[in-house]
Amino acid sequence: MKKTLISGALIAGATLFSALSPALAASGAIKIVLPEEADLLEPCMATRSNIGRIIMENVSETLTELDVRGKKGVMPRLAEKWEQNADGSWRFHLRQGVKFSDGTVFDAKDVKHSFDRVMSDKITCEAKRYFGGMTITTNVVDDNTIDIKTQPVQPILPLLMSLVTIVPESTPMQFVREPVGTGPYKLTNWTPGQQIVLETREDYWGKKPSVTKATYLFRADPSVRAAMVQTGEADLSPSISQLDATNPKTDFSYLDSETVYLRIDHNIAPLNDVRVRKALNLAIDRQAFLGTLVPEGAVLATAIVPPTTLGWNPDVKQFPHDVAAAKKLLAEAKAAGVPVETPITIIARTANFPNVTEIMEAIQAQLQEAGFKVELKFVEVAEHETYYSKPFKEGRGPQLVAAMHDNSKGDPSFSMFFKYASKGTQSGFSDPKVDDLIQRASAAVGDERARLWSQLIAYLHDDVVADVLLFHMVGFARVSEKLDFKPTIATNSMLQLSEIGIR
Amino acid sequence: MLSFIRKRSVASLISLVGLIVMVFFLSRMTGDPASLFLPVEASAEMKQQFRELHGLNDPLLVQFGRYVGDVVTGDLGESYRKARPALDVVTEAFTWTLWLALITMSLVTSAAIVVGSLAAFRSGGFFDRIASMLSLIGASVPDFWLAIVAIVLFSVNLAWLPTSGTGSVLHWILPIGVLFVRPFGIIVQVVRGSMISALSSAYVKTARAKGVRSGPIIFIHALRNAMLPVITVIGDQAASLLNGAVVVETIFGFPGVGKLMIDSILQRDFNVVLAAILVTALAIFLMNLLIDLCYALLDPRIRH
Amino acid sequence: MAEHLLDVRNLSVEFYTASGVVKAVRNISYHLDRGETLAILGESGSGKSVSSAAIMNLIDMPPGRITSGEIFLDGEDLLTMRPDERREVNGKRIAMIFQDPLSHLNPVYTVGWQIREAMTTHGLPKDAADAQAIRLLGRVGIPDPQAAMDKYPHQFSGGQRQRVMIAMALALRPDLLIADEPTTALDVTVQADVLALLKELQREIGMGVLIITHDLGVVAEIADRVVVMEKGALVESGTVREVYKNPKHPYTRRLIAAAPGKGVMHEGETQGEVLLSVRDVCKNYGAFQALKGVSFDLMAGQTLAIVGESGSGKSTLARVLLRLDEPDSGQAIWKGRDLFQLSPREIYRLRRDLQMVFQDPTQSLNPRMTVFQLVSEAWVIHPDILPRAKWRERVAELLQQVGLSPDHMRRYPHQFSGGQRQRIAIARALALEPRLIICDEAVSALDVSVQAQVIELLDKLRRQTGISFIFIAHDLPVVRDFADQVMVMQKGRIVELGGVRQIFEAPREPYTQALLAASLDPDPDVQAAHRARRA
Amino acid sequence: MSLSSTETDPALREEPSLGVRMGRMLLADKFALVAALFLVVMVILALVGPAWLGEEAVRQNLRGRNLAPFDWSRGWIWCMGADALGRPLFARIIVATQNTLMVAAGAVVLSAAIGTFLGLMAGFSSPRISQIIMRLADVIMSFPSLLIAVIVLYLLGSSIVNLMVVLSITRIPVYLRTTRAEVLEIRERMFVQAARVMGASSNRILFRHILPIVFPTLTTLATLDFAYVMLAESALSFLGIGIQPPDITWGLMISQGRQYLTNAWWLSFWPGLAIILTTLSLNLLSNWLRIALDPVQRWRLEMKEPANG
Repeated sequence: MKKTLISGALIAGATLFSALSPALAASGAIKIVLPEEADLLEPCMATRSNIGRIIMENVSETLTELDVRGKKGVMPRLAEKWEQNADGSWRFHLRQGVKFSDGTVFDAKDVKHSFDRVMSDKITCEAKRYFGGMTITTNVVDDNTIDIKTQPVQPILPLLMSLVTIVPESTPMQFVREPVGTGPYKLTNWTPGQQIVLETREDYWGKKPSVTKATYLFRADPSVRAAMVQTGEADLSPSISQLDATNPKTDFSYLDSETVYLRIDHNIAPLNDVRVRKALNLAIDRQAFLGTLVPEGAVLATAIVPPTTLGWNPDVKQFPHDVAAAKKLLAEAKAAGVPVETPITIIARTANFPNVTEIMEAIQAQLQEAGFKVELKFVEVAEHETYYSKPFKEGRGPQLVAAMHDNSKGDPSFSMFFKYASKGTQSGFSDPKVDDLIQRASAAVGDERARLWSQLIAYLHDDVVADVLLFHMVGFARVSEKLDFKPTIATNSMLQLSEIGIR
Repeated sequence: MLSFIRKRSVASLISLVGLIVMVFFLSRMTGDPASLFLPVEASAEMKQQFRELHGLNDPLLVQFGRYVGDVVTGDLGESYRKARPALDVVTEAFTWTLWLALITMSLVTSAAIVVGSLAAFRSGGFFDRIASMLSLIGASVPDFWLAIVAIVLFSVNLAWLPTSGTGSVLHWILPIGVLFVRPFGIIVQVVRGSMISALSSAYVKTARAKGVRSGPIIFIHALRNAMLPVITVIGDQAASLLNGAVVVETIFGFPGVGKLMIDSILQRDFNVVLAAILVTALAIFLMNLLIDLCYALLDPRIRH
Repeated sequence: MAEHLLDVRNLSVEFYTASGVVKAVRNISYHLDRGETLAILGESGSGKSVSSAAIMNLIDMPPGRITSGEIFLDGEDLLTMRPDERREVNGKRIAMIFQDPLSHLNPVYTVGWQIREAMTTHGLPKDAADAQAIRLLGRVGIPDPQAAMDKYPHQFSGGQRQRVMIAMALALRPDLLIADEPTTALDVTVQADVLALLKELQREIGMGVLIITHDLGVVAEIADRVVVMEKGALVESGTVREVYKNPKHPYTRRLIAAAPGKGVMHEGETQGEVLLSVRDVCKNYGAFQALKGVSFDLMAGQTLAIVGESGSGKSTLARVLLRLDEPDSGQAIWKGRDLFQLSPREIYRLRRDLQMVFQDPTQSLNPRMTVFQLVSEAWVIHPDILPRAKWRERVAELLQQVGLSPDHMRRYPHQFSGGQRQRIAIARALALEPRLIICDEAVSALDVSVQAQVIELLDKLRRQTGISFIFIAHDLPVVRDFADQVMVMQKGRIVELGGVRQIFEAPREPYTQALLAASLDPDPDVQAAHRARRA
Repeated sequence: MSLSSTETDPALREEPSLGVRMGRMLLADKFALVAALFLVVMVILALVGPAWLGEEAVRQNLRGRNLAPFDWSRGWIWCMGADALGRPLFARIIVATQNTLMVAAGAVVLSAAIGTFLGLMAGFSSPRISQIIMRLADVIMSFPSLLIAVIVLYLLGSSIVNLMVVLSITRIPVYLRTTRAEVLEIRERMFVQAARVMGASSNRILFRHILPIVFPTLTTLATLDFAYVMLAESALSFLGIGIQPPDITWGLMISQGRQYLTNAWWLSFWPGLAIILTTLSLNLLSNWLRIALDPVQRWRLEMKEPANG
């Protein structure tokens, strides 16, 4: 890879002046084909993947940025540096000389306004969900300094700041369709249903990217997306089907931060019995899926967050495939009076992820082999939501909800509360120890934080047997040979054009 | 004629109102747009706030009253997801669909009439057998299957045509080609059947007694008489195209109203669904009116 | 041997049908010269139209096939010509007019267009053809020919349509005109005019005319010679007088004997009990007044014939009396009650007394029901008439009464001939044991020989059972041997009402006289006398 | 009337019973004959398929996924290859026959029954009721079928029966309009007048006299609709709101095999072929039926000697 990079630079360099200066790499326009059109280009909705992939850090920037390529953690973006004040609030020192694409100068009042907008009840910004249960006060110290105070104290506020896009103060308290930001690109054309075009800005504060113009196209069908890159109608498709990823020169797999699992509803017998939950885990032959229905590069999951996340616990080992042990546990449970004969329903969403039907059918077969009575039910997105989130229906039977969870933010706090705390909307159980660990970990910093998350992950997996964790999925991207780009775990939610090189 | 149009308009208006009422209430029984607009992790307060903002917390009848009030003033509401007037979203998409339907139906109609007529002229003959067989197969091939095979063949392997999207004339060829197949198969069958009976009618005998050649007998004497049932079927087929060629639009990334409709239905973007239905229903009504005018144009007995 | 204009020699034609190959025409020969009129006389199924279809190349092959023979036109064999040569003959040298001009004219083109096409097809320039078409329309007696050019067939009356057909056929002054039942669907007065026109034009152009008909009257009126066909074979030929006065073949004799209007007339007594008393019945369809105050009495056991041409209101009267249509005003007293005031429940009971036999038995019998079902349906609807166990017996009885075999019970209508079907319809009407049967053109669609039989049957039933009849017809001779009273109608009014003898022997009203004069007599001598009187 | 008297009637012997005639006419049309045989086989498979191959059809084998067809070494059941879970396609197609035909036949019968009934009403009753029914038809016609699908499947849950309901609702107007048009024409016919003169009730006229005449047209329409319904069901599966696993239909199999179109064409090819062949057979049969029931055209099938061409 490195070799091709250099030779690419060589060729590009030869056509220009110098073979050595990276600043003189080729530049030009590219086309990117995405599965789903952005229905809005609202900065405060940029945490939604179909919007974020286009505008996040391209048009709208954030104060901080998470390094997903290296291990540098939270890095400065619009904030140059930050520190925690004595009262627990955070002070951000803003970059100077930054201009919005409408020409106005970026300062602390814009940050305040951006925050107000996110938290406003006049619009429903998605970014607000990361600040659930917090009260936030922003205090403009001077043009380039702002204090942000949260109640309770938020140790990972700098990380959270990578989710809040900054808009100019003049932005109205309603959804906008033409985002104004400080990023390297500005929106120059949006023909709904057809294309979105971003072009570089002359007055961008940072390094000039090599991609001068990016045209986004939208095709729902994965094989069409793959074909488009192959025929040259597009240069990059961040997600194609595993089946189409046959050309090693252009097709790359990448861990895409999506974790597939079966959420267990602990409230209903027989799933309230830990032996049954263990048996479920033991009955599934996860390894058999790899390279067949699930791509080779996928990782067997032991936690709901991917391995790149803080506090991920390498000591937790996934359940082996052991039908005999599963049967034995079931027999024990049955002997103890647990109604293991009750049919369990797996509820899955159609087209949730590639091969979802086949994978669920295979899991159903494997569970049946271990002696479970399992039914399978596929529903569309709206109906799936009613099974997945609280309030759960009264009088329901035992259910396993197949779902996919995405956390590319590097910290488990974006997942753990929702999925496992007693009050979490997708939590299938209530355990005081889990609640306590989540609360303490969320408030902790540094190694302590990592330790507590690790502890929680192990406890959930080994003792509670909270759910049936399956895979950390991989995605496939097709990148035209003229581009220098390698997808990362964040590619699903963010696609920084400035990271794309042209050969 | 004018009173006929007026009568039809009133009848259609009644249907339209019925349609809107049904769609309004039925669609609102199928789930909550808030939980689809917001991520699963969103708090109950956020969902509540979303519903509040869009008036979804009010009783259904109040919501309906407000909707009717808005519609009367020409406001079809705003798309929840796109933060744009629903009508704009729909008309944008509908323009594409309209062109697609128009071009496809013109091609289908002319091709089907020629093939169907020739098949009817020598019914039971070699051409008839081949044409019938091919049109039947065409009518029973799943369109998404055809679409993907066409892309693989014409775009990837032969590189003659772009895979999908819009932009040039070439972009239209594959979607139209795929949409062409099924209505063609059906209309050929109808033309053939209708022409067989027209060709065995008494006035064709008269024409033959006059020494008129086969060409004019088929395409002048018989065809115009045979067109009435054909037009009905053309109308039905065009209506289903106007309602959106969902599958083809999805695969070819064609920004038509079918894709918009299915997306809005799945996302419970009610205002867009209602606007889309309103616009397509209106279009279908106009088309039916046009078809009735065509009847009158073709058949003087209806005119008088 | 001098060459004839048309010479058909040993022609045989077959058709493939459900029950195998039917030899439609077997080895027939005839010829025709310029200026001459030859009639082919035959009843339905005789094959009389097949040879003309062969001449015009109108036989669909398959199912048809010409198995042998030659057809010479001026010495050239039409059957061995190349298709394009053959097409040149049609319309230019041979032209044809048909029985039903409405269906034979293309409904969606103007008549001007259609007449013009007959000429432009054979190379005439468009404007010349137009001028000629207007002249022709004028010649055949269409008022305002210029405006008529832009009208569509449905905008003309039946007689005018046939005139248009004639204009179209004669556009290129053909050598031979084939007329297939040209006047069958027309009113009698119109029929006479059209035949007169044909004759006139024949003289003018000098063409040979081949007329195909089932009507001896038409033959007597127009033809010089006649050939008689039965079941595909030519059984007799000769001059019209010869054949009429001295028929050799038994079939010809039967045909001549069956011609209506030669039996004994009823005396037309007017005494007796009044069964139905109709007073001032009016009926409008929109602006059109179908009935303008009709009043008459019907005696029990008698037959009232209502005669009128199309548009006279005779069928409307029948429908109103049966409450299939509601009258606008008037009374019809039946057993002391006004028919028009009866409730639906009472109408249901009335149906038992008042029955109807329709014009076309092919259409009035449900094609998907067996004869047994058709006849016994009456008892399904009126269950109190007869217990189910006796249905079979009674159906058999009724079938015998109308001259059918009880074995026919399990057959479907299409397996019967037209006359047999009308007998089934009569049996069905009788099943309810009615007191009055209204026959709406009940014999018009039947062959002459069959007409006579059906009328005979009705008369027999009347004598045996005392049922009264209202017998509707468009032609006077048909009712002559059957009616007691005759009522002549025109444009919704009664023109004349009287005993049958009075109407036929001493008609008072000019319209009645005109109707009688227009009726064609099968005797060529009588008909010649008629013609002389008209001229 | 005794049977023997029937046999002695010569005219009756000339015209054999309807069944025999239909049989003969079927033999005369080779295409229709093959089509009829194919459909009979399909119906038999639909009846016995699940019992016969039900187990084989669900036995998974992840190691043998997407096995290519015509590999005879593994046994006849693998002749069409295997799907993405290594299940034999041959067995799955046969097992899916039942659901497929049930959904299609159910939807067609349901829509035909309701549509015909409403059409009879609209054609025969008062203008007011007729207007109401026709407006209802308009509403259904402009109601996007996908929305109906989502509403019904959301409110009633996804099942084969509900899918039948969805597909049939969308097809009702076709039958309704056709029936009404025919009724308007037939009610003016003489034999209907004749029945009225006899005092027959409206119900009797409608169901005993008019319906049997409309029936052949409806049969033709229904056969053609069969194909439409199968494809519509497939399209619904493609959009994720149709039949869902573990139930299987041909339509679902095609839509599942779609993504393998370039690597393993057989996944969607065989079920596609099954749909095409069934449709084709139905069409051929309905063309034949139309001719067989039409006295004007019937000679084509009853010719003793075959004509040229």
